[in-house]
Amino acid sequence: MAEALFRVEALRVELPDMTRKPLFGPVPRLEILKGLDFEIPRGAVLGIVGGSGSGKTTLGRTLVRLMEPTAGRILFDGADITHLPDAAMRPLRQRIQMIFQDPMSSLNPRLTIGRIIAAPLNATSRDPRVAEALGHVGLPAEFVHRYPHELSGGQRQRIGIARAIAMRPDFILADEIVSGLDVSSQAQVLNLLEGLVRDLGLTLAFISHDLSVIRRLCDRVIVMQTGRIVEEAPTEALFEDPQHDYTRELLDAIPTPDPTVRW
Amino acid sequence: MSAFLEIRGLSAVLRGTDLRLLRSVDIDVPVGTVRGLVGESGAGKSMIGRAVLGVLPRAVEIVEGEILLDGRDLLAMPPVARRRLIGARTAMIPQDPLTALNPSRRIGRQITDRLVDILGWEPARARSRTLEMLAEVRIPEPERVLRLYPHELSGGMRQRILIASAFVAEPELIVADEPTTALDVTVQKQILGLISELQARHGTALLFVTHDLGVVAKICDSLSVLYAGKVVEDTTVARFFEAPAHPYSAALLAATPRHTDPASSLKPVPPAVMHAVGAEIAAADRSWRPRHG
Amino acid sequence: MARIFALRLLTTLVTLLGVAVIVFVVIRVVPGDPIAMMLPPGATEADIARLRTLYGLDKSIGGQFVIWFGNVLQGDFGSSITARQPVLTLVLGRLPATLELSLLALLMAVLIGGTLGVTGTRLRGTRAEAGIDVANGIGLSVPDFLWGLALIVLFGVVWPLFPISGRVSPRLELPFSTNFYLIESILRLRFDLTRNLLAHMLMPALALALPLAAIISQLLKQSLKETVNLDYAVLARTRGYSERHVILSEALPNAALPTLTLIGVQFTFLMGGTIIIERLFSYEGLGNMAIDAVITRDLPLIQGIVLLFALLFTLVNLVVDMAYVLLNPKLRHA
Amino acid sequence: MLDGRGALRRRAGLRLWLSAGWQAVVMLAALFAPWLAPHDPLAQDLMLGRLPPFWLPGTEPGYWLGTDSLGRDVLSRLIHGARVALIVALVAGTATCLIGSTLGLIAGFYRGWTDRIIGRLVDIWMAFPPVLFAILLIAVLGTGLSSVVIAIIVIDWTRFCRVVRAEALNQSQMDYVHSARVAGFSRPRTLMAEILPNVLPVIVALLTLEMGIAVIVEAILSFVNLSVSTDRPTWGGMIAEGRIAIHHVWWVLAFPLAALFLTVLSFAQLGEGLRDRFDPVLR
Repeated sequence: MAEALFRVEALRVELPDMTRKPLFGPVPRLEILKGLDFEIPRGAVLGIVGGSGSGKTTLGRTLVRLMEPTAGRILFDGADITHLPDAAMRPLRQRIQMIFQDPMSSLNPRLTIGRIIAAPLNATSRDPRVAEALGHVGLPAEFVHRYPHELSGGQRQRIGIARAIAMRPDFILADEIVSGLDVSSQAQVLNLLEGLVRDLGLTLAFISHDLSVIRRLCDRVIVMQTGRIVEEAPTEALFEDPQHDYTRELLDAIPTPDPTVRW
Repeated sequence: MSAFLEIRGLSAVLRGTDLRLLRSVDIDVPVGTVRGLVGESGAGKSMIGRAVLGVLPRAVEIVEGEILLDGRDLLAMPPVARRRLIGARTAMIPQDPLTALNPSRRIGRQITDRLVDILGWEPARARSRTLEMLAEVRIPEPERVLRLYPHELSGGMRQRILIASAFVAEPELIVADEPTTALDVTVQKQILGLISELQARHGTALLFVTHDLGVVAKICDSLSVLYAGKVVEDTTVARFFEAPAHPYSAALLAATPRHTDPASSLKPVPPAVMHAVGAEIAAADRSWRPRHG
Repeated sequence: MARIFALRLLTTLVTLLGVAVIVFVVIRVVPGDPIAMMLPPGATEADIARLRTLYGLDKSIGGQFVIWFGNVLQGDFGSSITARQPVLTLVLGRLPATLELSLLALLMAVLIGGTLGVTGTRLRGTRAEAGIDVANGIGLSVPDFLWGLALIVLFGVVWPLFPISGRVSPRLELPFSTNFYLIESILRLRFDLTRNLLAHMLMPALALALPLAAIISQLLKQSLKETVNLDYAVLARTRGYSERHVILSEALPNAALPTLTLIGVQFTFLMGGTIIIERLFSYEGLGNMAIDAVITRDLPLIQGIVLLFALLFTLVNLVVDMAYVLLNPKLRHA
Repeated sequence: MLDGRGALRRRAGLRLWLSAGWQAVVMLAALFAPWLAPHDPLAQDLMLGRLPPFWLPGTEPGYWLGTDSLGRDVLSRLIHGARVALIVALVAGTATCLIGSTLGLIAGFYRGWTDRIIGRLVDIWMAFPPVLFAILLIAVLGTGLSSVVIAIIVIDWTRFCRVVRAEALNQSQMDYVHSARVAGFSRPRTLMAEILPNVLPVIVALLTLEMGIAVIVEAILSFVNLSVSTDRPTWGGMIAEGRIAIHHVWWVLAFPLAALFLTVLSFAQLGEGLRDRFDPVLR
């Protein structure tokens, strides 16, 4: 088996708990991630699922180094990026991209779509790459002159995808990217993402609270509960034969659109 | 037997314009049954629920139609009488348990106040009935919970409080507006189970607003599918999931994720379907003349 | 909750220390020879010598600060050069007049602003609301100084309803034993004096109140309009409560909370405004005294007044912050 | 709703034009005062003292808005007074804005100890009554235009700092800032290219307000005779003279007061108008 694109070893994240800050002395710390080990193979689509408070969003933000781990190691393409300072991280940034949950908040409201997608690109390749990215997500090139608030929710999320793929990354983290969308937009965005992953050979980590979406998109699934991985398995196996109680509970709770299936 | 709630030809516009928000909506909710109201955002599903309860935003103006509660037209009643009737015989389970409880008042008062103020109960009776109801929604230590403030309870617990508060005065109709959208799936299952159980036990008519066809399949008896303020399909749950009649509702069902059958779910809505339903709306608008000119 | 209070008290002390340092720097260090600054017109050689020894100017800057700050902490602000009386006595003698004026203005601002905010919410979406918005806009952009002048022209000259100078008519016999004239006149049931005092205070208080009233009205309306659309307010309506009840009983207690914190800072602005407004209306309060002190270069007096204002401002903010904690159930139990 | 917004836009447009019109009048008066003023603003003539404005009986031709107790022409003094007002508005307003906004942006975006120091400094500043602080500074620095400008900067930078800090803090928690980091932007570039465009509308609104406030502060200082030297006519100085002889020459007070009202209101309206017109989110 080829070397994994991401390797995570004994990853821990703690945050200061400001609600219990004493008048003097150190702030007590809240453990968000309690020692995670997993790999993301090159070209894989990994699903990360869990309820609120499971730590899945923190895990995502730590992978793309928006948050600093307390302990453990993160290896990207063999290089240790666990505590890489911002300046040293910057050259790697274009290989590691992220799509955010709320496109309204993640697209700068006072920049045009063109500038949002082009900003991180260097001047020579800008225009063709922006047009190419918009083409990939099925939006017309005229959209470069629009502002985010002039688009629909589904269109905004496609701009989020275009911005990520314009960088030609190796890896994309998608954090709950369809949870704010209507079912029709959700289906459209997911199909788009599925096609792009296949065509561009991307490696994807897909964070979601919704197992039925994960089932469609992912090869492997990590189930998280209160900062720990309770189960990791290939998608098929996880759905056919869940091992952990919490996984079974999650599967049982999915309201399938079928009144004949007992709930 | 006629339905407890009957909506007949209800149309609404954006105040001061001809822009239609509801398009001749007809909906029945017979006693003891659950009617799902399904659609995507902007379809007007919450607006119908709010119209029934008399809490539409000011920008929405009802221009024609009837909302019959037990045979009496709410829209033809004087405002104060309508408010009293709605307050006495209906209840609402709102979407977001975080904003549905007043943060500066204790839980107990939030449930009992209206029993005393509006329904004229003795305070002691209101209190004992509330405790009974809290036990029915399986809240541990109900005596203690009455003295707490909302922020001291989890989201799931708050939603239980709101359910108890909805059922406490034995209303004949409850409007539930996306009551589990803000919750985790495991909590959602418990809460929906609870709503179903109480609805069946008390024989309440329930109008259940949701965007999730999965939820409809689990707790509704019949459903109305809305698009742009128009009911495009009105049918029973059994028939709908067997074979949806309208192309738009069929497309909606095909777009809904289904883990038991990943390959045939999450289908994008074909543009042809959107065009067809758009044309249907436009045709209906051409033949429509608002009553007040 | 005790933790929040302790933390807040600590920052207040740090602020007050910073205030002392800045007052010291502005008054004692920047002018070069502070004695020259302190000289009233017609000072003698003996005055200069007396002042030099009094302030220990032969010592280092740090040493001078320690001596000065030590005196200040003991309530010794020195003696006024022009009035030849202890600064503390002078300042405390004038404080009641300024407090009465500010509190009356605050009361007027809360009443006007609160009424407009609630009425605007009640009438949301109508022309009346648009009218309130325009009034708020003007109230927000025109400062107290201009309101004061406009009131003088309107109700002092064009349509002379109220006296335009002083705190009370000079010819009246005053039976008061404290300087809280207004409060004492009420307590002594001398309502003729109360009326006379109020007639003098009405215009300056209104000038101070209008900008704050506009801020309260705008913020309260904004937060009420958000609150009346929250689910709990909608629920109250479905339960048969009237719109009036929903606004006053359900929404107001929650919407008032953000307005309250704002009133704290804004009340200190209002008190700062008394300085020029008292001057404008020749009202015998601290502010009028402060301007006289600056013009006559009575440095010890200036110092005393600035420190007193700073103490009042920090106390107001402290009290408001603590009230916020007490009124907010989320923080009360923290 | 769409119609409502259109009406709002038209009304906002009208307000913007009216405000800009008054600003233009003030600016022209300031620039061309020597040519526009019918008389020498300092020329005293006790024979022509206390002349009322043109619509009242007992006027002298050529003295449109009357004269003060010393017989100086009110209109000419008003026109010349625009000079000090305009200089103070532009210089003090802009400088205050630059200093306060820079500190606010840094505090709100970088957080940490810089934020704590700046925040503490703002707290200390807020403990001083601004007018007293300004008067005290002038007393220490001596009168003159530059002292007035310095005093305004020193007392008012906190106004920008507080609001801009809060807005920058608010914006820096938005996902588009995280997204810029994922894209490999450096911190300063994120601040300038991503956050600043979103804070700018607030800064512009504050700047126009501050220009109005600066004019008022100068008028207050003139009123207590602690601004520029007395042989330079100012609106505040005229108001002080008018206040003393209010029952004889109320017009000496009323006209500069009206000018101040219009100036302050037009600056406030200008801010709102500019925002409605140039903010892409509102446009």
